[in-house]
Amino acid sequence: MEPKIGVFLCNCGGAINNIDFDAAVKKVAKFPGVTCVNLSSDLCLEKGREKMISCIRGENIERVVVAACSPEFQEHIFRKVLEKAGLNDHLLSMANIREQCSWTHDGDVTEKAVELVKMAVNRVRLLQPMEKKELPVNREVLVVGGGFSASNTVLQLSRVGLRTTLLEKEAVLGAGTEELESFYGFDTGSMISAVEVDKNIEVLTSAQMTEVGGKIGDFSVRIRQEGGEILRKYGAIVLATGHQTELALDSEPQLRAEDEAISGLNIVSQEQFCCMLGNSGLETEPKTIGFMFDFSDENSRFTTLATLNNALAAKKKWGSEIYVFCKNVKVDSEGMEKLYREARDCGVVFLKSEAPPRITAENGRVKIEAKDVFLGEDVILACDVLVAEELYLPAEGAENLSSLLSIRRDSKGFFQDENVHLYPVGSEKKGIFFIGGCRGDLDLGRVLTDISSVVMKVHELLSSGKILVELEKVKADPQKCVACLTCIRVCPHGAIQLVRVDGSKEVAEISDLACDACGICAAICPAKAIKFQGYRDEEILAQIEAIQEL
Amino acid sequence: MNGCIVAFCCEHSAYPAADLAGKLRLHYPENIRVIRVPCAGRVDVIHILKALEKGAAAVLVLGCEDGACHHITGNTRAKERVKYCNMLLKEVQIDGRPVAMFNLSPNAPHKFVSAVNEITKIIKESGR
Amino acid sequence: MATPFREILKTKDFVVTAEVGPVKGSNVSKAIEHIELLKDKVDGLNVTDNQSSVMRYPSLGICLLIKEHGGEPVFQVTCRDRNRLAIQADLLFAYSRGVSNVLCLTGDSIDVGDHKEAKQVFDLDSVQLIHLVHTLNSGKDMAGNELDGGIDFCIGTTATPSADPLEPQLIKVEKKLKAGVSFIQTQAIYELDELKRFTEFVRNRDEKVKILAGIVPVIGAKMAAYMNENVPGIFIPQHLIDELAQAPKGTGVSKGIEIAARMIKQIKEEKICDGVHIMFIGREEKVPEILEAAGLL
Amino acid sequence: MIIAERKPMEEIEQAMAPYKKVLVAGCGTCVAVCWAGGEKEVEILASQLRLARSAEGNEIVTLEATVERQCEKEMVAELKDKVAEVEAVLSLACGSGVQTMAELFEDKPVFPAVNTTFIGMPEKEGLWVEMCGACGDCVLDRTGGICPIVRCAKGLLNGPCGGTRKGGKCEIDPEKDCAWVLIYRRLEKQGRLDLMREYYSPRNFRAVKRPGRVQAVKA
Repeated sequence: MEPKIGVFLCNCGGAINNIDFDAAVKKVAKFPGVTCVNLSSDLCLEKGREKMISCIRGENIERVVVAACSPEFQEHIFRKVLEKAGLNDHLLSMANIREQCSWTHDGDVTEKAVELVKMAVNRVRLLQPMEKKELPVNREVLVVGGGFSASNTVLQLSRVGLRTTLLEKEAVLGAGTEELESFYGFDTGSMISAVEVDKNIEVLTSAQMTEVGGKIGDFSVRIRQEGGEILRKYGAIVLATGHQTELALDSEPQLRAEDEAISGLNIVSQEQFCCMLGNSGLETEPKTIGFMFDFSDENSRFTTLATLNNALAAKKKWGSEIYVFCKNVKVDSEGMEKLYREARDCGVVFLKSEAPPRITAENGRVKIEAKDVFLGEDVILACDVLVAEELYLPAEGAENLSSLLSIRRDSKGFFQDENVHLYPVGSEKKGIFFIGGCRGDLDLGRVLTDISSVVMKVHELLSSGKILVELEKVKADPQKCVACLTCIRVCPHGAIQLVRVDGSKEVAEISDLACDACGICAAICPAKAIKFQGYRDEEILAQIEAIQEL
Repeated sequence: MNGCIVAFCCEHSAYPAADLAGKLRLHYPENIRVIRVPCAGRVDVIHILKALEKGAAAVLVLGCEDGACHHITGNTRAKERVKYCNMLLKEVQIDGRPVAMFNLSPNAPHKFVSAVNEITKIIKESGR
Repeated sequence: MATPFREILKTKDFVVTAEVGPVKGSNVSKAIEHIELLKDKVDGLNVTDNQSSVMRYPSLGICLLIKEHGGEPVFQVTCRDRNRLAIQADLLFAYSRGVSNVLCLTGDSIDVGDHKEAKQVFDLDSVQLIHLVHTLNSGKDMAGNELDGGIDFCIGTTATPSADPLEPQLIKVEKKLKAGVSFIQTQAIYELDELKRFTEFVRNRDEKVKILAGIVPVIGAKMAAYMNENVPGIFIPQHLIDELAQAPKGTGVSKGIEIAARMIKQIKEEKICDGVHIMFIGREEKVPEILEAAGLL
Repeated sequence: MIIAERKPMEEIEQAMAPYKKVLVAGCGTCVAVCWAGGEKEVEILASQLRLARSAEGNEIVTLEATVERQCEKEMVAELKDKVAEVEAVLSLACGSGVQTMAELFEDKPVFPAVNTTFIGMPEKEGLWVEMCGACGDCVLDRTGGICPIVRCAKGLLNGPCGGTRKGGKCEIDPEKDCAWVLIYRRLEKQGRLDLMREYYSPRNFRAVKRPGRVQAVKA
């Protein structure tokens, strides 16, 4: 039996002036199934909505079409109206007669408006009610990694009352944070001890994930620790596995020193130089020090910061002569300009050159030659220590982690495909997040803000212990599914799994929690088994049917 | 529906771009009918073929820019399907050019207008 | 009448064989020319069997012509075109007309030839073919029936010393040696150290078998690139291609001959293997020049 | 599973030329899984056919149906009324489905719309490769689970042939791996290279007396 359809037209308080609404109302009234057509000028206001609710109740209308402004603008408001009127809020279809009809064409557009309404009516006639339900989710969070970002995340998560597990591959926490300690005065020691003592945080060291299954709110993770394997359940997973650095010397051919004696010389990384600064028992304090950056890696913000800090520290401690070779100094983040001026004031010499300097050995000291841009000739400098440029690479475990979680990586191998919708911390799988070095983001300031955004996101998802979803919005019909696995391979959000139904038959099952309602699976299913409520084939083809003549 | 263009517009990019075109009162030919889809990846080959059967002069699939798809692979899938449709039409000696895909972002109403104008030019050229 | 190939293998320390390619048609005059030219200059004349799966005058026909003209033919049999009945029948016929040397090959696949839609047989493969000839030599056919009038073929086969990866090929060579062969004519050789490794491999498994290095002169760099790409089992190294590229225009053929002769001389002097098998299909008339340049005439 | 590929459109159009009303029948099992003849492909083919014919001004009416398996008489029988209404049937099933349909409805011409290619598996989404030639005399135990009969271009039992390309690729197609190189690598990894060193006598090509019949024990 045809459902009763109510059409509500709105002339947006006169803003839609090139539609003859009277003629439109007459035409719309003739569409099959339409029992009442109302014209109003303020549907989005309180008054207009009250009238709508009373009309829906009065005429006991079963489907609603609203022909007004763009659904992007008002759809959620009209859904609430339906709910108030006691109607399932999915049974609404909108016709955009304002932005996409009246405002973009001059002259009378009544006919187009009527046809847009007819399209909406055809679609609403087929819509089915959708049940909403709150599904329980596991409130525990797994944080992978043991460095600065990971520890801070677990601390802040525990502060908002979420239990977390910190998984660290090495035997001890806080590896690789010495550099931060000396530069930013972070007391990493106390941070690590705070983590260990916090009752909300369970620390698992020299432990690794071997298998990850399930979906947001119900991840099942198999963890291997000293021979034993345990299976744990988590609501969300945060990856903070950091990065690794490699001296740009060995990998960059043009930076390679001409003769082989270079290996014996004093060429160090920023971190090693930091330790040299820290240890007081150094036999000979280096008299002249060379720094290098911005040759092999364009966004060298992190290395610039490290160089400026190290140079200043070395100047104060040993008063040695310091020369910095660089293409240019990028001071675009907080406090860098001040540091740069301070370094120049106390005598650090900055030499700008286009091509990377040639490095050779000269009786036990490092000889650097570079063509200075301003002087226009070669500058040759022999120094005791050279702090070479470093390349930032993903941590070694990144490869197997990405296959474990079947998550894509960007062209350089860092997590989080270069997709703007995933910034700043999301991944294409709901419930899996990344922060810090593993995302190729090395700027400490940004890492701190990311940590708080991850905490906020996880809190929003899991703290209430349940997530409201529309049940079976996208469903694979077990009778029709031939388990060809195409949808499982195609789903960008990994929301589909193969499940056993009544004992023997295996079919695809789409998880309401993990599904992001894109419909790619519904389009590609060869057996047409997947139905996407609101955008089923019938509902799309019905809109095409409605397009008569022009 | 002779001479009409059916445009499948992705909720994340093309539909808001069309709305913005309206808000800025940018004008484009009237014979276009927009069908809102959650992602360009939802548009299936059968939808495009049925639209052509109904007499549509052209079918536009409008999705996010490459690499900026809200659902990661939606726009690339849509591009593959449009190419597949062109091949299916070429197989039966029908000009496939009126079935086309354009990429745009939500803040690019001019791209929406230029897509509609370009497809109108293609319709004239292919004489449908 | 030429001395039987089997005897030559026993007595001569450097055996030389060449190859005659039948034409696509029934005019055998050219073949006869080549036979007359080469029959006294080489110890054995191979006749290809639909080489590169291109339909031509049958190998057996040319072998009989060689016999008539007093040469020593080597009958090449591939498994692509005939099933086990036809092969056994051909072998009986060949032996009864005095052809007593057979080269057992798997044969190129139909796809590289000029009848690309034909059904390929491959009822047997080269190793099974060797076993088949031994069975016939013992007086029985493949189904175990007694033969009325047996045969006694001198059996040879091929190998690809420059294959990459090499180990699977060596396993196949081992199978062929276990089946029992008197001589091996290898695919085209361009790196002599590959040949050395191959000969050493064969010698520790079977001292008696004679190894003849396959020599295919390359006439020009473009030809070399073409052969690398399209001719199965050919791997011409880059340094040879560069050498050919430097040869001035028009001297490609003589450059090819010069390189071939140089290799043959080196093989002979360093006694790397027991002889050479010169394959210059389409330019058989140039073979004497190579022999001369290599000091074999 | 059985892999098939849709026939070129010219062939299908030619076959359907004399008819005004046809049934386009799909199969819901193997050909659906390999995107050749499932319900989705039935819709697309029917629509393509209607578009082609209306462009020529010679309209065609198409009925569409997809049964679970077209190689089962009982399932194909469900299409009885639809077949009665049409002049011909265009079947997207594999060869055995088309013949079941033809056997059941002998009064109506039945045309195949796909070419059945081989028994295979998906290498990745959308790409299927041949794995088994249904030769009736399986040798997989001797080759580390890689079938030389169909995956070696010449079906050799004592491979490889002399023509393998650099890197262990097949003589006829540089994209395809030489089956015997794959077998060598796997047996070597398992330490069972003696299997490859063993001599295998000529195969029994009549293991299945074509056309084959398998009679199950009447339990």
